[in-house]
Amino acid sequence: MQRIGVFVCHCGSNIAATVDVKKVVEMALLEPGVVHAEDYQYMCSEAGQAKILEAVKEKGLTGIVVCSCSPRMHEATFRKAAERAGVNPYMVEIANIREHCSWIHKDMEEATKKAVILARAAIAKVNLNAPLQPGESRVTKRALVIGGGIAGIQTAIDIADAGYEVDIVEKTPSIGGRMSQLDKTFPTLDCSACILTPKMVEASAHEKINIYTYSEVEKVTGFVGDFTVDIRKKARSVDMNKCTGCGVCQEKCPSKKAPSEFNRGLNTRSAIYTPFAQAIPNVPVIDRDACLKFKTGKCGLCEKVCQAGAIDYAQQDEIITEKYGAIVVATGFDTIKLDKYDEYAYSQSKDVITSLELERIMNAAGPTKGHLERLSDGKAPKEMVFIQCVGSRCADNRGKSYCSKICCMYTAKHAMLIRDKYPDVNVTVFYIDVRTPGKNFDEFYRRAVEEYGVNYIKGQVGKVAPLPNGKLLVQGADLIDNKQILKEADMVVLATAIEPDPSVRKIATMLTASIDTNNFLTEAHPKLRPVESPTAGVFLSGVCQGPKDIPETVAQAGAAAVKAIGLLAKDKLMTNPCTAKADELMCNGCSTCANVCPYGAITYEVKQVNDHGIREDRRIAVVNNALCQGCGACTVVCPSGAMDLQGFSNRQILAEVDAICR
Amino acid sequence: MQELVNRAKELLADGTVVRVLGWKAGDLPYNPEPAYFTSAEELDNFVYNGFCGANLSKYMIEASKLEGKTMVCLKPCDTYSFNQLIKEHRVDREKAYIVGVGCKGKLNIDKIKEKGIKGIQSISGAEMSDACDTLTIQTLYGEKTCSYAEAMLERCHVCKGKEHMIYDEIIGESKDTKDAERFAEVERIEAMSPEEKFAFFRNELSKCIRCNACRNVCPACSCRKCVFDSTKFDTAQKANVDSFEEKMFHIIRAFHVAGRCTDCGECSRVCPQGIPLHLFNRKFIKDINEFYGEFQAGADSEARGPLTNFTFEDCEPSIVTERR
Amino acid sequence: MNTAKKQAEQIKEISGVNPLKCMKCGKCSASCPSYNEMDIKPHQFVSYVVNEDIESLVNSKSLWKCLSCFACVERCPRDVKPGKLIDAARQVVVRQKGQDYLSPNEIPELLDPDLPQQLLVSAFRRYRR
Amino acid sequence: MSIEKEFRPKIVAFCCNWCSYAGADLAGSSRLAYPADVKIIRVPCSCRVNPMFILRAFQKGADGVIMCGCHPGDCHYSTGNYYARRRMTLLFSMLDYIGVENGRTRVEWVSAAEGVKFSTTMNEFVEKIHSLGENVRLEDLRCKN
Repeated sequence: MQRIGVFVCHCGSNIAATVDVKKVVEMALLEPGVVHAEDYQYMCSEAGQAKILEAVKEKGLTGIVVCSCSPRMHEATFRKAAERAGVNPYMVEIANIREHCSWIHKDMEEATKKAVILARAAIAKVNLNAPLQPGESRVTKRALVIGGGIAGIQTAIDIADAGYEVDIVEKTPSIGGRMSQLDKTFPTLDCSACILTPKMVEASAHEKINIYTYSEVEKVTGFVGDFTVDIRKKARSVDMNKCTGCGVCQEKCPSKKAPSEFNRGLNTRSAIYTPFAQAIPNVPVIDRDACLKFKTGKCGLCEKVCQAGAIDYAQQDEIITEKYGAIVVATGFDTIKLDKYDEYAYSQSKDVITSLELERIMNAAGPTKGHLERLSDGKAPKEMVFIQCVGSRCADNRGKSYCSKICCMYTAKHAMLIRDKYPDVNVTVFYIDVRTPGKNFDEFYRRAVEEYGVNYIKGQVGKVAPLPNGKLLVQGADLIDNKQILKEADMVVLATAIEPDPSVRKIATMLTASIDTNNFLTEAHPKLRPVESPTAGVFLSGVCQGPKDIPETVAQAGAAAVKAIGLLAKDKLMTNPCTAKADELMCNGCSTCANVCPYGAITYEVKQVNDHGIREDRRIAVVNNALCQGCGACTVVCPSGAMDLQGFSNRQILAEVDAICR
Repeated sequence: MQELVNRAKELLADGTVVRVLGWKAGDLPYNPEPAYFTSAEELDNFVYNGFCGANLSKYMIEASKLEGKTMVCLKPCDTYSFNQLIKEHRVDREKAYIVGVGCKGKLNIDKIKEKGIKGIQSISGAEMSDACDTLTIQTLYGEKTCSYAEAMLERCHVCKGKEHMIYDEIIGESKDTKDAERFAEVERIEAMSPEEKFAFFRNELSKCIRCNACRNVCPACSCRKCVFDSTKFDTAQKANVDSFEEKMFHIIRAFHVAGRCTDCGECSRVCPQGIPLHLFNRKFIKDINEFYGEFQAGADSEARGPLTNFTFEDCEPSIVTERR
Repeated sequence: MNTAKKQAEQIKEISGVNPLKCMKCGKCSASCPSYNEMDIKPHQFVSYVVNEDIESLVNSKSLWKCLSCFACVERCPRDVKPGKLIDAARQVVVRQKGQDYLSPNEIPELLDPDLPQQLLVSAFRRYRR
Repeated sequence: MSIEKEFRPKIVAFCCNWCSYAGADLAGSSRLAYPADVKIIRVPCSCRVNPMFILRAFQKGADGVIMCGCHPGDCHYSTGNYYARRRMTLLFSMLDYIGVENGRTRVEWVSAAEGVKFSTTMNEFVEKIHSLGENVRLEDLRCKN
């Protein structure tokens, strides 16, 4: 029989205001095995934990039940306290009487009743708990960063600077990401390329960083400290070692009709291309869908002009398998498709553009060489209208429910840059709210209004209609003046909502990292563990976790790096002892459990067993504790119940069921 | 049958096998029982006729542990069970010499008795060499006749086919006996109202005496220790004390063999209370076929069972409500 | 419950709209073809319902200036749909008058949700004397 | 004088640790109320839920059992909920077949971010159980006190 101590937390008034904690203590004392019960203001505090130590000492407790907040919050705290008191940490169970009780129920009597039942279930479980010892597993001292944008680059540099090997996997031909497409950055207006390229160079030159561009993660197996990853290096058709980056092939390439991804399709590129001039690596790839050689078999011009002999049409995709201790996801974002927003005429007029397209237009290396002009006729615009929140903050199924966060600031930036460079252009911004939290952010926005004379109108635009004269009729409302506004504009810029890059879904599935309804990766805790995924060993960097601007992205990238370094610095990891275990005498050796194990943790051995005097050789399931993650899939398919999960055994769960239904 | 006995003697003589697993005559004309034979003399008691319904594949679990090979007689439907046991590493293919025996449908003595035929002394017309059309029964009250088909086990009316799924050689002729729809009875129950269903099963299951015959005969229920005898689930008990336990036992029994049950029908055959236990197994089979595609357990010894498999597009559990 | 509150609840129920979802973006007013004819603008409708000032709403010109073109319903990013609120307000007015050819009591408050509200309003208009 | 006792259903919810339990926590921290009749049992994964647990709950007098797991494709253990989905489909179908009202069992996929869904699901489920009334068909009468 266990000697169980029950500790009921008030959590200030969080629990005590709706749950009669004294009553819970009183009722707990009636349960079998309970030799001690008390309540305290804050069990998680130093003084609260001391209560546990004291009670263990005085009453010789073998099991501990803490009635408090979610085990996801403080289970680890109380396990450590138990350990300090000399009780096996796995002899602790938490009854969640805050999130699952006091916070959702208003009636004191009802909530107290429920808290008593939850405590009872935890006590029933602890009665059947057994001490467990964690095992150890090794840590591969190498990190993988998925995505080579500013987030991925910064994370990789920070991890590499700490002395660990880092691989970056980037699906496009160059690292740089979205930031390389930007012209200037807020709120300082410095040139994006000028601050990004040195980082790109630093990453590529770093002896600890290895970059796989034009590559994708294909398969991930293993677990924290010991991931095995297959990386598909897509055929570049150019030998990375031979190419000198002279660019002659791109000049001579006769197929120049492919839309430029880098310029958001606003102009075209050659079939053999580097996305932009400062690309790293400065080695082109052949777009096999656009290349005449691949499409028709004729041409081969690039091979002829390449003095280095780097062109290799026969190149195949290559799969590289590598082991990693930590994985950082930095897959970034894209803008949403606007096909559901017909009212803004994006598909009808070339002069309705997204903000990211405007970045390319404003950029000296862009499709218009940095001249602000209408894409329809090349004329300089006189009236420009910016529309905010296109697809953001939508409760309908057309857009995204969240605020994209960066649009208010970049629109102020665009407006300011245009007014600065082209003072005769009128700029009108239709906004719902202007959101500028951040250092020097509101000052920046106010400068756009006060110094640059940008016309901000509170009110969303209802419709943009192309006019026969080539202009765009913008129909909006000014909610302050209570007027409807009809404005003829030359160009309309849509602050299009951003969404996680679509590739993230596949990656999240491979990593078994959870994802929310908007495809943003979920963090382990929204406040306290914002850069960790709930999946151990997987960290989040940049917009894949939620909308962010550059400074935030860089800060989070560094934080993710620190978390990864913290993991890589360990020589061994303690493994979860809540693993499956087969009862040798009951195991049929039928292999059913091995069929459903996602980790290949179950193997079979022929063992001699002594089954109540009958000695015979039997085929028996053996669980590898380093591989087993404790999901329990095997336990349910096992017909005899030989396979059981330590910490969540059949009898423990049944005891909880019984306690709840009692 | 003589061919079978002769072959068994040969195999014993040339040392291919050290024992034969078949049937020997019982104390009544209609209750032959499974038996091992290790010599030519013993084989004189060997029988194989219409009453040899017992599925011998489960005996091979123990036989696999013995020295030397065992010749085992398997009817077509028994071979499914044998394949399933190979898949689960419960029998050793190398330890078995499988003689696929022909089958003209197996008989249910209760059906004969239901016709008011009593005081049975001998029955003819059920040997493998017979046409198996009509049974001639000598009773204390004179000679009676009975149609063979009418006396067949339920499972033979919905026979999976007379092809052996695994064998070393085949002896004897088979005859197609399928003349009914396998799922007709399940469908009839599905169409009932919840109250009728409940009443139907309560009535059937209330007969259960928890003798465990269904479990012990089932070639899929081959656990060394059954969950119902184990302390791991707090379920160890012998008799049903409450109607709940009958349901619990039979649902879990059927669930544990779901996707592994070959529908051999042994459970219903041996139930002393005549409970149509196959209706549970067949419901699972029907659902599996409908939800996850046709699956016949034991058709081979490799394929993954439906409950240890999945597709991304599987139906949601709410389908149970939706299709009503 | 006072009359104003009751009416506000009634409007919410008939329209199936939760006015608290409004983020005051004004896209409704920006889309409205009758905007200049209206004394209470479409985006203001929402706050009149929230503030339970149904009196002013039903006495406004706007109530009968709305064309039920549903541009605001289509484009509202928050599913607030001022057009439906206006329609609901009209129904409330019509029911209050109590002297219609078609007695409002014969009509349940919640009709077939697929039935366009404007159909109902036109029915009231047509059969009213 | 006898007062009709108000029916307070006993409802057991099995929640996987990674998604649904976290979703329930979020419902809690967002103060999204649902009836106190629901009691949650934490399991590592929906695939840990043995049909035996569900029958046992009914045996001991539960009026409804709901299992929540990560959305298919998002299982922390990558495949657990797919197996659980098949298992529960078959079990629920069997319970329906023997005449147990099929509203008493339910599976819902609730992610860690879906506190609202958790709460609405539980509210719906409790309401459904109220409409079905007490579980008399699967209860073990000896467990009645």
